[in-house]
Amino acid sequence: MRPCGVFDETYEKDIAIVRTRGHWLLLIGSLLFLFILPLFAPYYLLNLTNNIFITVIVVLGLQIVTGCCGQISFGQPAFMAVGAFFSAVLTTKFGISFWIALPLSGIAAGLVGLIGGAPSLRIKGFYLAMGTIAIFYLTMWVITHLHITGGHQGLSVESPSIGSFVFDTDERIYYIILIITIILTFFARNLLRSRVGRVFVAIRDNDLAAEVMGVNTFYYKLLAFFISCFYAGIGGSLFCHWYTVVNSEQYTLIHGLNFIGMIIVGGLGSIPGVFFGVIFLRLLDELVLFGSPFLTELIPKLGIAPAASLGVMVFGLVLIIFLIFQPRGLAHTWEILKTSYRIYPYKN
Amino acid sequence: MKTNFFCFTKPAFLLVSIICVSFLLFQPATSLAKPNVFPVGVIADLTGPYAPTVGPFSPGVQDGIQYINEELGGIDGVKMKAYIRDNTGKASLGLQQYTELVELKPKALFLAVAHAPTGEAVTKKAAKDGIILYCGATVPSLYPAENAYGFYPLYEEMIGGAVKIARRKWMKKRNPRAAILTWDTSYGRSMMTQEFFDYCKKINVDIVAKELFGIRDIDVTTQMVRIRSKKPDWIMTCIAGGGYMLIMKAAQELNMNVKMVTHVGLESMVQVNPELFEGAIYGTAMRSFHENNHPGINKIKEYMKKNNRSKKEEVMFYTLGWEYVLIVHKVVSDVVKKVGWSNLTTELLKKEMSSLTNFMPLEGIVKTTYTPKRRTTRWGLPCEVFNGKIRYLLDPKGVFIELPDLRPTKYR
Amino acid sequence: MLNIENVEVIYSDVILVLKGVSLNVPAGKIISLLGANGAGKTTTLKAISGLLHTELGQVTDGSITFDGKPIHKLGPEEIVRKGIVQVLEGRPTFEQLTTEENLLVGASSLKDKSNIKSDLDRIYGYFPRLKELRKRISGYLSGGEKQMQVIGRALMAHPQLMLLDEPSLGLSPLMVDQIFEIIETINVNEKTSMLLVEQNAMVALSISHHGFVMENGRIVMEDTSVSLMQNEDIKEFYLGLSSGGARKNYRDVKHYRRRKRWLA
Amino acid sequence: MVDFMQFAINGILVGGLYALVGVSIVLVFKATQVVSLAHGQLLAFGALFFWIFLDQLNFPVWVALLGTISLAALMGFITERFTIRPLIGESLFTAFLMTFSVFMFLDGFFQLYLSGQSRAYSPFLPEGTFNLSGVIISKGLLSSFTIAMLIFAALFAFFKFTRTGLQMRATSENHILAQSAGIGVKKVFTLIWIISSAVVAIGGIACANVMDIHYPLPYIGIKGLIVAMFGGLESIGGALLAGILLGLIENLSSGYLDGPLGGGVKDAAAYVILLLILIVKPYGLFGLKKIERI
Amino acid sequence: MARIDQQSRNPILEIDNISLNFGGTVALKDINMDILPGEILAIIGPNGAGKTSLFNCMNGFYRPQKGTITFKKTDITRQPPYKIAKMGVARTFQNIELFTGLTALDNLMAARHILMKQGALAGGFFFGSARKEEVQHRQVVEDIIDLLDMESIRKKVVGSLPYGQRKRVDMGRALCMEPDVLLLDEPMAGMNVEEKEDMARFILDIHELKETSIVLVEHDMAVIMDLVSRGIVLDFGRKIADGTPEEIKDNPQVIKAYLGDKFSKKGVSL
Repeated sequence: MRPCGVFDETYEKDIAIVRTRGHWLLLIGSLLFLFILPLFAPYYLLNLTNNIFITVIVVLGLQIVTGCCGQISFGQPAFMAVGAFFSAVLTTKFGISFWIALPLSGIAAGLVGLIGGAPSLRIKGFYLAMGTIAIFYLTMWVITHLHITGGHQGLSVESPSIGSFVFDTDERIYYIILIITIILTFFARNLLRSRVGRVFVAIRDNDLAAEVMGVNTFYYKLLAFFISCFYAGIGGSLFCHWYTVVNSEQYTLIHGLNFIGMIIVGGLGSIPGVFFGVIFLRLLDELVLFGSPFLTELIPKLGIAPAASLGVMVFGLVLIIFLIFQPRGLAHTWEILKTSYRIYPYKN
Repeated sequence: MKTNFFCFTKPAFLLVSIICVSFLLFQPATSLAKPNVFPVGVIADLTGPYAPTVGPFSPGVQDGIQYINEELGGIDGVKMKAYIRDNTGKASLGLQQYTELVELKPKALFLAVAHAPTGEAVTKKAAKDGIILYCGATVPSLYPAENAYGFYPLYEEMIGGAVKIARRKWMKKRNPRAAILTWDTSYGRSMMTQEFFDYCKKINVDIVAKELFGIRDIDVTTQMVRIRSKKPDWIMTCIAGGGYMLIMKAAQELNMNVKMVTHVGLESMVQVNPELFEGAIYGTAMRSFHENNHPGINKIKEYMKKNNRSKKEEVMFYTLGWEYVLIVHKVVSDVVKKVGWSNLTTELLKKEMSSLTNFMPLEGIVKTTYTPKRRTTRWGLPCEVFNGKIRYLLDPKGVFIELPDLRPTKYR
Repeated sequence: MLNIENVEVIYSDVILVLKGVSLNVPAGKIISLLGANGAGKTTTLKAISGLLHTELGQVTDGSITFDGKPIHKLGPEEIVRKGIVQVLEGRPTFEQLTTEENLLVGASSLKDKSNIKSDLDRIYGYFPRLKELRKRISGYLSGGEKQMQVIGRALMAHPQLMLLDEPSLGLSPLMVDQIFEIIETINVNEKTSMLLVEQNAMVALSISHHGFVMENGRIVMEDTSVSLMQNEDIKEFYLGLSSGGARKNYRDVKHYRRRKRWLA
Repeated sequence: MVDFMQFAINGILVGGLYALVGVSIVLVFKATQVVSLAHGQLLAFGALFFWIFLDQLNFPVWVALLGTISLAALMGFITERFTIRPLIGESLFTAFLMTFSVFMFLDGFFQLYLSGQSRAYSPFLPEGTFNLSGVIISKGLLSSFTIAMLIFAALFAFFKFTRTGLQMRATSENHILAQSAGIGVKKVFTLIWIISSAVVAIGGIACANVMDIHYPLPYIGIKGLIVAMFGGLESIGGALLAGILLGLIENLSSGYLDGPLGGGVKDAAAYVILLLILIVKPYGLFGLKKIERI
Repeated sequence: MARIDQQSRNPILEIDNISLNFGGTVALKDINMDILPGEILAIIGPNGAGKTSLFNCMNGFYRPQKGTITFKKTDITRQPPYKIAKMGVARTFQNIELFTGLTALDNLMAARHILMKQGALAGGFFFGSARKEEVQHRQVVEDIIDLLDMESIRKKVVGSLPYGQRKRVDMGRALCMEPDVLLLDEPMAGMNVEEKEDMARFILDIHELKETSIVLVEHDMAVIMDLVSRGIVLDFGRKIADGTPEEIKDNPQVIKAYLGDKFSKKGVSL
């Protein structure tokens, strides 16, 4: 549904992402807002934003492979870990600059991801999902049993720097994270409206028909895994340099399950959905986090630790509700809202 | 035409509202005059694999604060208040909670982090934010130290203390043979250091096997079979909760006659199955709950009773909670006494903290010494399970001994 | 006994497959339902047996009554309990089960379990071959044997009405002969009514009493079997020329588009 | 050789428990084509209920067991009715995600109840060991293994000789055909969830008896999934064999590879097996290969 | 006249003696057939005769146990479907296998895949050449949309389209691949007369404009009589007739296959 009164006169215009003056204003406005955010945002909010953006990067990757290409992967945290450890090892053991290590760690994670995608030649759906769980554990096993990664202890990492300027505070590294998130979002959005993206969706919706159309499905599945894991690797690398510590315990299967939850809540196959899903579930986490001390005061019998249990409980409940009542996620709700706003006062 | 107009103004409207919201988020900083409350933070994994050990930390902090507020009149009349967060074993959540606690008004100057990966992640930040960290001692970045102080001796030092005493009690002519069987995690592996091995060698204990098992394993027989072939006298381990049961049950089933040599993690399991752990020797840094007439322990027990704490909370981390707030109380009181509330700085607190010597609160439930170079205490208490009960070794009244210094060599 | 009135069926909320079908099956008779592929014969059967629900289809209009009671809202297992059993197209069997187990599954709807033994013997009476194959895993049976088994399984439920969907499909002529003879015998012996869907029109008409012809979701012809067999149109119909010479040639359809617009 | 036997026997005994968890997943899959992750939680709750009955309320063992089974069956029933049933007609993958959501949801309650503690049963199975010329067999493990085998025997008998069992087998092959034969498929679904929950609850008790009820207990469910897939999702016998094989392989690999690879091989072994199966024989040892038709 | 003309040409696709079994059942047995360039060929036969199996062999889904399939002088018997598609064999499906999550337009654009060159990186940044390529192919796709009267559903997600329109999208998608051989599996099944007329018109237009060889599986004899130049009849996986529609109509074996051979035998007994 186009905004009313907007017509596309050329095909270029028809395939544009940003099409009206209003859109441009909105886009520039929100970018501007994001860029000045550290000037006034409290520490806590900034930390949350950093966290959200890194999660967005990782979940964007997952969206490409799972939401768009239909190959479910629970292994995303492992690929994140590959990126993080690769980057950490490069910077600390080999003295390579962060700026080179960042893309390299993405590529490294992508290559490991190819191993994760290899079973997709013969299996799909649930079987593949189990395969990614196996890949997850094996990757983590290898990481924790290598010497160079510091094993279980992990490594301590330096903050990135340009010359003498060190990105060592949350507001400084925020800009790196923000810019990379924007680039990667832009990339993902474009990918999906171009040839490769259409093929991904084709494979998801009907892999046999896609094959009849001349799509080498295995190649594209691998490509989807590569891109997805590239995103995860970048996210992992950013995460470890923001954190300045990399440790295998930061990447658990639960994270992978959470990521899947995020794309379900956000809406499978939708890029805005990634943002919706990540922000929704993150804020829910925060809510639980803030709420649980009060809850403990209210019902002392719960003990001091309901945050963790409430967290998963609410997460599970939200997923159940979404799967039953809105399987297409928040992105779909958003579309409905947009449409009804645009055709107001008519009803959809 | 009308809707067209809306299309155009909507983004502008949104922009304005975003800016409005952002102003709401903006709050001016406050200065530190004498505050109404003195907040202390706690981030711990109160759920997760280490929870049986770490969990009681939070009631310990709460009860300790209650004691300080009720009986010691707070810190110079200022009541203490605990902000406790469960990071559920996730470092990312821990970091998030850290930022939340940092933004408290007034700021929480002390923060206890019982989750090692979180501790590592916030060490550098805490130095910048002017916060004194009190955290688990496995953190390797603790030694360059920044603002971090350790809870208790290193795990391997506590085990080292136990080995030391066990060696002293060893009667046979030959060297005792010890096998290591521990979790395949950073915590479990913390005893697998060269320093620890060297120390064992130095005191003539032969390490004959080094085995690992997974935190979710339901059977350790394979490892035990290999260990059995080495005929060990002791099994040394660094685990928590059910892991102890798993090991000793397997040893029992394989008809092995071994003693467990470990650290305080065992204490919570002794009451569950005393026979299984008969003869086990472990090192701790705290007085044990088995004592009935120690005034400090009695005080603690009084508060436990008052707050309906259960038997399962009678473990070291509970006492550790007390120690934490008592140290905070002592350090802040001393500094405030010297310079007053308005001149209270992190630097001064840190200086005071680093010169803490043989601090023994509550008639000596614990003995703490910090130096600028070594930020963990080295005082420990060796214990033994004897006739199903816990008793102190060396001196039945309990005397703190100096544990072997097993810090990584590069940080000495 | 079975009355279908003006039934409309829609699949997935969009595809209208039956457009007002009416037919009736009197007690104890064999009725054939003929028609080309996609005419809606199988859909009609599924509408009767309640299996439509499993394929996102639903009866949106009209009524199906059995012995005067409406059944189109019931679940398939309840309809079976009322005495209507469908023999699905393509002879599907439970391939991992043995022949005897397959037959026993057919008795699932029976409350009374005491007669099952004699029921089995009755089936083996009709199909002696099945008795030899009792312990064989049915996945390995031949087409004809499977067809016997499927009919036998349906009989186990003591149906008053059997819906047979293309029993001759893919069978050799000799086998077809046998199967249809048995169907006729069953009809005579058990007084079971039959609704027979067939593409093999002549063989179906040869054993049935009455026939309906379907096209495009509608009944277009109805008569006794004998007169249908003599109808010249039937032959024409089966080669797709039912509407005779008045039809417009597809080649003469108007092309609205300027052809030159599709250049490549 | 004694070492080998020791590894092998312990592997088999533990494998029996894995098989029990695996078979419960197989049961649900066979009938409904849904792969359930929720069984990990049903297992944990089974173990927890038993602990409450046995150690909190001090009921005799058999009462506790009956109580546990009925509560677990109730949980299975509720899970099926309120989460899986509304998804009939949706893709199976949605159902898989649903079981995963249920897993998370229940995990919250499980953790809330445990609040970080672990619980152990007071001994209710025979204790002590047998010594077979150097190979030592734990009576506790042996009796849980025996119970597991008895349950398997009961399952086999149930499916082989009872009418309901036959109907379930029929349903598992072809839903539409089963309906046309007069089987109430929905009823079968519910029933199968109930049975499978009861089985997995017993598996949970057996596992918890060795490893205590604590936080990672539900993740045994993943081992169960591996077993189920190894055996080929549709085969009860396959689950039995696969469970025992998995236990064997885990123990042997850990027994002989821990040294050269630096420990912790056991955990990895299961996943290596899983990956190998997926690549080499995606439908498991006894799974049915499906021909895709267009 | 027309037949002589066609015989003089070399077949574009040759099927040589192929047999296909599933487990024990025979799906195809010793089938021989040729597809000539620019002809419209019908494959007919009762249910289960093996028509769809034959299609599946032609585009690589099934690998016949025996025999070879040659397309443009290359052996494609053991090629994967995507390679065969790239060589120029497109097909539609009996049960419409569309990409339900994409719009009609994107379904068609997706089919241009084999003719487009941009990679993931170019696509992701959408600069110069990739953008130009998108627009170029969009123009071709728009022409096909125009031809098939799909303007109104261009931006609709195909999952929400009614049956008849989905069939069109399916056909459009096959056309977008600019194939040399177009396999249509029951293009008119379940359609009413008007829809059938539309479809017939499309088929004729495609044939005339592009000279594509079209093979269709169809049941409606009227369609076959009017549209095709040649028909092949299958029964039980065997070819029982090959010839012009008129020849087929009068072939006794065909009549037997459709009507059953018991007409005489049983008919007498009644």
